[in-house]
Amino acid sequence: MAILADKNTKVLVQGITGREGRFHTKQMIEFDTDVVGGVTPGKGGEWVEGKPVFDTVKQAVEITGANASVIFVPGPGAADAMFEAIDAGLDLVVCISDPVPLWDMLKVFNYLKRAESKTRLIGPNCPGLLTPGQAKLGIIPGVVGKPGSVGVVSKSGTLTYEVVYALSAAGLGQSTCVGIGGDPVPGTNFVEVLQMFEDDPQTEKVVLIGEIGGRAEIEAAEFIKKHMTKPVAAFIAGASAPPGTRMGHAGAIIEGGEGTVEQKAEALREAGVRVAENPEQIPGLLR
Amino acid sequence: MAILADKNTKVLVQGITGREGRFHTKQMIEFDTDVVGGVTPGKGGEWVEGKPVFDTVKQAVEITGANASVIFVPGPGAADAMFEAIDAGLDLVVCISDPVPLWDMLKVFNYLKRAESKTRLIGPNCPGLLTPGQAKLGIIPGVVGKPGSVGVVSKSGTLTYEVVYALSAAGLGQSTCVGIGGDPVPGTNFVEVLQMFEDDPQTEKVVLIGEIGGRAEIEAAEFIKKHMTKPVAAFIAGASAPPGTRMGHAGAIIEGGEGTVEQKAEALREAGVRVAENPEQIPGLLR
Amino acid sequence: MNLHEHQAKGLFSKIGIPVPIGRVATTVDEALVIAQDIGLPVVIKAQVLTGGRGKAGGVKVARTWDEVREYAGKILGMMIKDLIVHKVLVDPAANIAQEIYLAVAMDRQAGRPVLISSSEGGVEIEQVAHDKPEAIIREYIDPQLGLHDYQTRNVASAINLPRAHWRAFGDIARNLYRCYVENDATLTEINPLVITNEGQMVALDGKMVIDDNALYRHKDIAAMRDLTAEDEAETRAREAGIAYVKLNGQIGCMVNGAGLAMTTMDMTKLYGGADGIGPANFLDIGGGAQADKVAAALRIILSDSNVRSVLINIFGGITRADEVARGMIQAYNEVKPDVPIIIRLAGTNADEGREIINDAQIPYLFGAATLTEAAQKAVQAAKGALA
Amino acid sequence: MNLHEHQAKGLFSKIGIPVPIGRVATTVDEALVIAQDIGLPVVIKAQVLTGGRGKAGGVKVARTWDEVREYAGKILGMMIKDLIVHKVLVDPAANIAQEIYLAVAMDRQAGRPVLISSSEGGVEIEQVAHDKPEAIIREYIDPQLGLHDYQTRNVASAINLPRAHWRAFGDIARNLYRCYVENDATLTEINPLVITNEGQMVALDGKMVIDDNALYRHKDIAAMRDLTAEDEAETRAREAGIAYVKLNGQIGCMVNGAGLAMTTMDMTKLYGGADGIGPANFLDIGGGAQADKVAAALRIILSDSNVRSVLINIFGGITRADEVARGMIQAYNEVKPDVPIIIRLAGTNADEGREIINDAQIPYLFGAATLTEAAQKAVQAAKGALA
Repeated sequence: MAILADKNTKVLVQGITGREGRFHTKQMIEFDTDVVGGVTPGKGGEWVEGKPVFDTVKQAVEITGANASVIFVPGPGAADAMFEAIDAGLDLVVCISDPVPLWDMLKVFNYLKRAESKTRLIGPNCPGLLTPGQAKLGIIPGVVGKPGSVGVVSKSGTLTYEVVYALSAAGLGQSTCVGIGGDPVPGTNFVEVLQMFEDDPQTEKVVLIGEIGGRAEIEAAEFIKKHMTKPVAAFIAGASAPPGTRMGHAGAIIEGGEGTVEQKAEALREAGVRVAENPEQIPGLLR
Repeated sequence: MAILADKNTKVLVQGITGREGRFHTKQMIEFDTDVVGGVTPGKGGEWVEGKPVFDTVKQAVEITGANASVIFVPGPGAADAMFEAIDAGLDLVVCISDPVPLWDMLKVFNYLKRAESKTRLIGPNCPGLLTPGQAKLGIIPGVVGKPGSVGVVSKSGTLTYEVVYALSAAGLGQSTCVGIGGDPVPGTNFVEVLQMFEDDPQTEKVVLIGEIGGRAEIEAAEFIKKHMTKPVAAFIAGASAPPGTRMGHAGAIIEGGEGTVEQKAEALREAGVRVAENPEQIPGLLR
Repeated sequence: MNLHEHQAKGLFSKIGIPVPIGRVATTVDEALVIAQDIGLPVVIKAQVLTGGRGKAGGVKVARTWDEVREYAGKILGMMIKDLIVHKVLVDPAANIAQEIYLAVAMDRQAGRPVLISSSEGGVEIEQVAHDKPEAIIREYIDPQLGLHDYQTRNVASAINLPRAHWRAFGDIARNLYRCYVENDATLTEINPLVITNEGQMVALDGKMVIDDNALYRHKDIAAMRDLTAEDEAETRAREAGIAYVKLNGQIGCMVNGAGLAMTTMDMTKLYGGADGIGPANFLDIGGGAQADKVAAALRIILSDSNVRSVLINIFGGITRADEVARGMIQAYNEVKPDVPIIIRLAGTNADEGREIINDAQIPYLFGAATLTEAAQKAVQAAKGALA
Repeated sequence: MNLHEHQAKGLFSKIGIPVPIGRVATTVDEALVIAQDIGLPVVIKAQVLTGGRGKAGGVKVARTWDEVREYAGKILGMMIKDLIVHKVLVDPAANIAQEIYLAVAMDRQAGRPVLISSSEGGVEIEQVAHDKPEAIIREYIDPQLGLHDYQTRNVASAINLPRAHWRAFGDIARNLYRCYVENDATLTEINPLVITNEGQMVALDGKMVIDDNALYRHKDIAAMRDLTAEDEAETRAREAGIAYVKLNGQIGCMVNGAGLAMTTMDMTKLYGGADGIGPANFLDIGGGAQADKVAAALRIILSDSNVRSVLINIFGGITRADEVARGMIQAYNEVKPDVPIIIRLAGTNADEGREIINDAQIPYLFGAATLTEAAQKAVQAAKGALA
């Protein structure tokens, strides 16, 4: 089953003619994804990796029947690309772009909260998602994954690859791996993905990878306590980070004493989650 | 039954300490309305016509339990007053204020269209509504009405009073008289009020008073044709108005050949509505 | 409020939309100076607040100095639909490769602004709507989010604009929308938006309508009002706080409320139309009816020499009709009009009001019980047939 | 990016928020000139990008010229939490009748800005949140509609502000929100916002944090960055496109990806913390790992004299780990570091990568198979215990 994307997902690549877009289109195709075309304004009519390029998402959807997109356009154009994808009625939009100004993202976020919108947005500033053996929307290296029953949700990029790689090496395959991104206001949060994993018959166990800053992991803990029946293991990065300093991700900053690893780990433990001190412990915690 | 307001409606007056607010508060109280208080920022603690004045709608609602308001604040502050009333969760807001900039109203209008809003807004630039013998929210002279079974909906002020007065004189009382206002983008349109009259057991017949400009009467005709079982009589003002000139109301202007009396009367007749050439014919058309 | 072409293009230019470098002249000599500055050929365009100036000969291309002199002389002072041309815009003549239509307008039903564009520029959009409706592209704008870049690309694609021009088109569309929002416009229109032979996009003609309800917050635009382009009585009425529009009929109308005012006009036409009789004006005197405001309104109505009779129709609601009647008589005595006046009072205490009018025994002042009777009497009076 | 008090107040003032008329001095003489301009008494305030300057003695009221000289002299050059004070703000001392807290911040969960206010101004808001949470009033702002007037009145009412000040408070709140939006801030704070004995409202202190992701569209603000207030290595890293934050430990870290970089830091602390060993820095080298970028990162890490060992942790995903290993060796040979370096390569072709490192037989260059092993080795090396 998996969540969010599978082999039937028809994917557009927004910004397909850029360096990143081209490279990852090839990667996505190699890892089984049904890429049906791409969009770059002004380059309609070209071809990339054998896929047609369109000027607008609207045209691309009309002609290819795409129902999802991955956005690789640079930060300043990312919000416009997200609005274009949402207004074209896509079910799933994965925005890799970074950096996206927070204010731009706020507009997108509040637009999505309106009732009429049916689009699920992942990102921005995220590695995207990987349903091993079926589809990859984004930049998670396809080789790290392996089909199975562990759902992974994470704020991070390479740390996620590590954990997924370790899971695969330990024989624990994944249903879907979702990188929600490290920005303060992501399109989709932990709780929403946890709910999907809880509802997904293929997923048996869940791994959550968080970091300092904000309250997302606390909300996740509250949700897990109340609503999750499947076992969850977690790791929270940033135990050694000093308050008031941004650690790479725009969201990874301890402000006003809020958002420390201690607080988050405590809340998760209280919700019955097995919390790792070291990400290499995670496969062991799932046994 | 009536629609929108009855003797149980608890009414606040926003702008109660102004000249218009004071005067019409007295009038509303005289015509049976349950006015529970008023709001004027900075004048909380005063009393008008024996009713308490508050600084904010929030406070007023908390203390009086009001569920409706009538807005008399001048045009430049009208949008803020509408937002304040909507955000305080009132069921019904009647905005008398005129002139309200179209752009201000657009913001309010689109805010109301969001799913979470439960407020019904009448106006702006409208005479308000009158449920004879029960409640009056606005400036329709209470004496013109008489309880009965005719529902009246209109874009106009004094023209409505005329028609209602004529109905009462002819022995045809009214369920509710609703002045939706003559602005291009009203909070509530003809179709919405027609639907309420169609659903209201007390209302047996309906009078619609329109004018040149826009397509509201055409939409009303389409609605009547498809959905109304109760007989409707109508009058459309502005047969002698030249195109391209605004006739008092911001919405009353024939643009690009659209919005003429002829077009509107034709559409209404086609929907089975009896259309008067002269408003004095209306009581006769309802027999 | 409608802006002149040169005023609209001035606002366009300020916000970054490319417009021709022309200027406005009120005399032939000024037109020549401007033409010398910008070089021949030039277009000389009448600045009047009405459509159809092209057909009326109000737009001419001048290729020689003599032509500049000749055309400027002809157009200045010309009458176009009752309006005298006081100003011409002298613009450089463009080499037009393509003409596009681009506007931001208000969709009332949707409660949203809409970007309208068409590859069929240079003609009236109503004509295109009629002849080739599929050539008109509409893109709705979320008023809280503004015009997205991708929307301008959708439009550019739909009107088959060559891709080389997409970026310029997008910039112009976004700026046109900003111009719309920042100035509280209800219409901003560029027709035609041209692509020149040199590949530049230029707004050759411009039109803007400003929301009267919002003029109070745009003092600069309110100051652009061209009083010479407006009936003098309309100016006086606006200053007196009275809504007045001059029309071409013979029956002056004074009414409280816009809807009732239109209806009163309609009644004069209904009963006089067959004899070529109709309303001389729209006039909404507003709430109440104090003697001084009635007097001011009467003077404005009577300043129109076409007026043969006056119809006063007041619905007494909260103000009682007997009080209105007394105010009427006072105003009447102040202004002392020399045409018959029919007064119809309705609503609260209407009977008493009518009695007061009748008791006053003023010649030329007639009462009426119904609007129908009042309109019929006013028509009779306008025909000189009312005793 | 954090702004200095005087920079924040400069932006406040530009947008119409009343601030004291003081100026910035870098020498005692300048401070005296400013004090003479604005008159005694004055407040002399250290301009450093950290909290707690009051407790550290960085804020003093000077009532005489001697005091101006004395305090300015003391504060300029003072160290506050590792930062040298290079500038002081000299402001007129206000007669304070009441102190209020007012800020616009971001609520991540709601995805909305929030206006925060409290009658308990002048102390840290976290302290108020802890001691008297009911004194903090929050009003959420719809980012598409902005702050409504009525919301500022709700807040003014909730903090029991005397009504005479509501209008001024509303203006300041709206302007503070505009300042937030127009500058892409994630925090704009006035603490305290004071009412003076003369009944004026003035922003006595100001704080702003700007969204780094949006700095590209605020060149004026980006240019305000105070390089003297920042570690030199951080400046160089930013110029090289590397995310680097200097910390106080002994193990230099070089990692690809922010989350993995934090994790790597955490591991050094996990295994070294008991011995007082921890990370010397956060460093995210970004995607790929070309030799020149690795070399630049190595130089930045080694510029910190506290560094006793370096831990390089690279997850080879799409870039293969064997390629990364070759880049590492090249960079190593360029920089020739004099402390032990532990390299841990994971992911695609990690085994081949490790072999390449081992085969290179470079003294002080050690491979590790797991992050745990790498961290333990780095801690050993920092203690001088790795052979």
